[in-house]
Amino acid sequence: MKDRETEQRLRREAKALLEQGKVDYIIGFETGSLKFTTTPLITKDKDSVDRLIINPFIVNNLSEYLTELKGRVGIVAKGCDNRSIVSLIQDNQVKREDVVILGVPCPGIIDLSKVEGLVGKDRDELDDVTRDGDKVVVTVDGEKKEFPASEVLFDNCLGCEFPTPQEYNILLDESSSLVADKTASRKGIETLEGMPQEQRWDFWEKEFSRCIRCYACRSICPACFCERCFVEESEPQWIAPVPRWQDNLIFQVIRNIHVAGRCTDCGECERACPVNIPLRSLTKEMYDLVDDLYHFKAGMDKEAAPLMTHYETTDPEDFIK
Amino acid sequence: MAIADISDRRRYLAQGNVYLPHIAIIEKIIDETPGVRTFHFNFKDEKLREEFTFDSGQFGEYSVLGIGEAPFCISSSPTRRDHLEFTAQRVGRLTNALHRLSVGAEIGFRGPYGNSFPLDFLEGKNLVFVGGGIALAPLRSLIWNVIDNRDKYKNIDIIYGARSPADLCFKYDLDAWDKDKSVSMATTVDKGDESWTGREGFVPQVLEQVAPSPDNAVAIVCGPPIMIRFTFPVLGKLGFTPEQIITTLEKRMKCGIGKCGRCNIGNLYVCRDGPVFTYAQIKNFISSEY
Amino acid sequence: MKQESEWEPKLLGFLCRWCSYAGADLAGTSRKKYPANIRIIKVPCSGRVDPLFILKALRLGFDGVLVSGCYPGDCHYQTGNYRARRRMAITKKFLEYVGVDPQRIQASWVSASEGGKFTEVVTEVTKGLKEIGPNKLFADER
Amino acid sequence: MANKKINKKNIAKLLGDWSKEFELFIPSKDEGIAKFAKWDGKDTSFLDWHRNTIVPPKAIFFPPVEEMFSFQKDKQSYHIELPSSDGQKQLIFGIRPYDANALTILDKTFKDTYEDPYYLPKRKNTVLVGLGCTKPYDSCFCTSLGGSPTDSANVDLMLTDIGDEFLVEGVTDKGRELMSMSSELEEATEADETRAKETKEATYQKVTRQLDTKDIEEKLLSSFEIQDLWEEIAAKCISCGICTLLCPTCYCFDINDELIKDRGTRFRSWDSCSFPVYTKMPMENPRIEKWRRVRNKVCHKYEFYPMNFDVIACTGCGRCVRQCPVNWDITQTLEKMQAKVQSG
Repeated sequence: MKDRETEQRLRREAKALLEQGKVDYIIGFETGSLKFTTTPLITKDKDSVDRLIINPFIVNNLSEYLTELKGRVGIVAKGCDNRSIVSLIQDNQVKREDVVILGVPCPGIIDLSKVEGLVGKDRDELDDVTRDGDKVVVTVDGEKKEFPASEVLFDNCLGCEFPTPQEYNILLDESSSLVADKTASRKGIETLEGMPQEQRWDFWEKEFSRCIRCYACRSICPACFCERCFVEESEPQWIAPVPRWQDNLIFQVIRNIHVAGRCTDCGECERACPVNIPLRSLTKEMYDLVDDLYHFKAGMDKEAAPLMTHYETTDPEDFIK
Repeated sequence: MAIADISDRRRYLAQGNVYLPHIAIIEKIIDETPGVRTFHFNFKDEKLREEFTFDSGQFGEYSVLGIGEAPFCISSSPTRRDHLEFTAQRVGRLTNALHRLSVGAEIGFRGPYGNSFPLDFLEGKNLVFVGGGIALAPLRSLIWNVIDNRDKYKNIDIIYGARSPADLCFKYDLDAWDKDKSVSMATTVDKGDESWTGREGFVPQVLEQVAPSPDNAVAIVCGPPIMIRFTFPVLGKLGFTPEQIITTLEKRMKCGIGKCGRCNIGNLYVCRDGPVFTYAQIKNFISSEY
Repeated sequence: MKQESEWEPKLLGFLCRWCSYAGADLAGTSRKKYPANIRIIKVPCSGRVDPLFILKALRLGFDGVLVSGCYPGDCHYQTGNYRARRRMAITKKFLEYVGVDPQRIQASWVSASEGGKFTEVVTEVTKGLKEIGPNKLFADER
Repeated sequence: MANKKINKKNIAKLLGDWSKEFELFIPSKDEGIAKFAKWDGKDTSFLDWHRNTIVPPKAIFFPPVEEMFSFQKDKQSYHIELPSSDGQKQLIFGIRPYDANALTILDKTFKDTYEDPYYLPKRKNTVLVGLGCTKPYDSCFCTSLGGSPTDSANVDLMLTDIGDEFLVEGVTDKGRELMSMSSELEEATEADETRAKETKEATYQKVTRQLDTKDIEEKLLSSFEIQDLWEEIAAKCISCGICTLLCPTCYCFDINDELIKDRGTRFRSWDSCSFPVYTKMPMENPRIEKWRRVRNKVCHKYEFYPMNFDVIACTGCGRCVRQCPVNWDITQTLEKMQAKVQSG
């Protein structure tokens, strides 16, 4: 119900922005072509803003599109997306005055794969999935089943620190409360950390043997904004163009180093991966690592220097001989 | 119009596996410009050396084994067959490796691939060759071919240009054609230097000045995409119909045999259906895909 | 096949030309003995070292990588070594998490006058690499 | 030969009989990823979960990475060696009709002008045992492309779910030979045939997604230069390779060498027209803009392929729709294009 009100307000605001010429584009979500899915809506047309929606499935991090659109953009942003936008501003990829941020306080997004796992049915076989506060109600074959939200939200949502956008032009709703489950959010990492070193490497060998080099992780990541990626360099050729696990793993390690301090743990890389490589067990580790080492959280302050271009004389160096 | 038929291309179905290169040996290397070299080569296998034939306009896939493979046209003429030639500009991983080779080195060669210039169609016609930079390579194969069968063709006009005098390729050919009374030659550079006494100006402009007649003529154009884009309208203005304009195109290629996908212009694959096309064949797609 | 005892680790050193490379030079001219296991690449600054270089070295079979630069505050380019410090920190820690023994990725500050320290660092790092054995990380069968 | 049937409980025995002669592939899950994998001699769990695999069966004939040849450099000379092929006969069990159809479409490219020496021998050595679909996804649209979820046109042997059993139809000689290789098959009754017919009709109706493919080639041709349309269509595409790499009819590949000391290998590996580098030349890139790449992808499937081979290079399997992380939907795209062309 609350979503419906937010949605109405969003449509009004978006329409006004376009009508008043304050923005050239609106980026938001509309109903997708498959059951429960939503899809990005990128439009210049003031009539199509009536297709904008807010619901528990608005998963994409829309800031991905900011660097390729010319002109001013009104963009729907959840907490993590909002930080990605700020991070792009820090990196001079986007100008603050060119974006009108329509902030959506986010109570966490429903991970349909988890729902599928819990009820043993594919998403298109479900009658309905609704969010009701701390619960998610799934209707299958006419029968309602209730699950705690913490069981069906995306792992990264469970670890979300800032569900409500901090940097916005319009906040479409009051702040959202968390359904935090930090332990669940770090489950994959904890399991890995419990393994001996060699076993961890073996784990990643196995995972990256499946990689088909679709580069969806890179394509969907707002922090991967380079026009030309190191993997496509041929002189020197850093990464073998033949998709072997070794080079797939190097690619992903370097990608993580490149997005260190830019990654907001939006989880899009892992969600996009068509072969289920647990990429968030890498990105979240890096996210926590830079927080531990440098008390840096990506996209918190648009005036802050990007993590890796900056230094403190007091940075830890206990590892240096 | 008689662009060579697809069945022609099956002639050299290499020993069963089309992807296997033949080993060839570099016999001579000529520095054309600071970044462009012509390689003379011959097959290691003597039987193949005897039996190998090709037509002007066809290309091969050349390997530096361990580095990779890339397509280049065979730039020598089938009428001069003691060796084969190709010309490569140093622009990437493979061409860097090629340029590091010296005489005696082995390379891989697959081919010849693609169709060729339609000699039957050209016979008895006035020929206008328009070339730019390194793209004289495929034209040169045909130019020597027609010069070696001079009585079959009418007038021959060659308009060739490069960015600067230092960028002119095949200077030995340009000199020879200049001296050949049966050929009329216009060489131009975008910008000359102190010692340059010849023409200045872009190829399409020079073409407009030379203004060859379209009567019983065919224009054969090859150059960088930017030159091609500006040359077609000039030819149109001079009265050449799309059927009277022939070009040979270059695209990124991997397989060379119409499978790997990347060299398409619309439904045509440059490697399989070309590289020689009439403007009529490609005009629907060329404006936005080339 | 080589006996395990004959195996000698291969260490790749990226040395800043202003400090550590000069330090290595000094170690040589003052006839200090350091293990011949190190192959040295001179870089303009420790800040030049891209984490990719480290991964690539391990991928090509080096058993360890040492990045060595000027002490904090001494960088010829003012801040290069500070940036290197952050990069090395996250590279080393992150790779440890992924499953690379941290001994394989080493960093040091060695000034132009520290021929002795350079000798010590290389000796110590080489010793560590001998203990952990050959780098088989990228081998198809380990 | 008359149709037969097999009880689902006896599938493992049937597979066992066939595996004496063939290397057997079945739908299998590796870390949750459904693909065709070698049968381990007992697993039939796909009977419970199999709707469609994420990785299409083209991967068996045209693997993500494939050695083309290896070579040894000896002083200045090269010795080239082809990978050894055991010529092992293969059987794919449980292939869906639209994926089998996709192989028929792929054959055309790999046979065209020059026969592909890697794909075709494997294809020749393989028998396809189709398994009719009973539960199409909401992303499926095979019926719009002349297929049906239970179509037997492109397989050797076809199985149709009739409850506790499968009806087994021999389609080709190879398929009928398979039937004679196992004693697990029983004669099908008239009632079985009727049930199979009912399943086929019912499943056909379950495919709800529709795409009008009438005159689509011509419409695409006339939409080719409408840049606004293609920009709008491409807007949300992120240029990843999922839809193409996982497409059962996409065949683009890259060729690369690897060299370790004096020993090298040439590989081919899946490539995608979604990637900007796919067409990148040193000085130019004809499809650097996203909308051009999206246009090429769509036109290749629905315009260029039909121009070359008289068949649309899409079987409506819906993988591209289902796996796309931004829900870019080819059926919606084509609808939008058709609407635009019709409105002038």
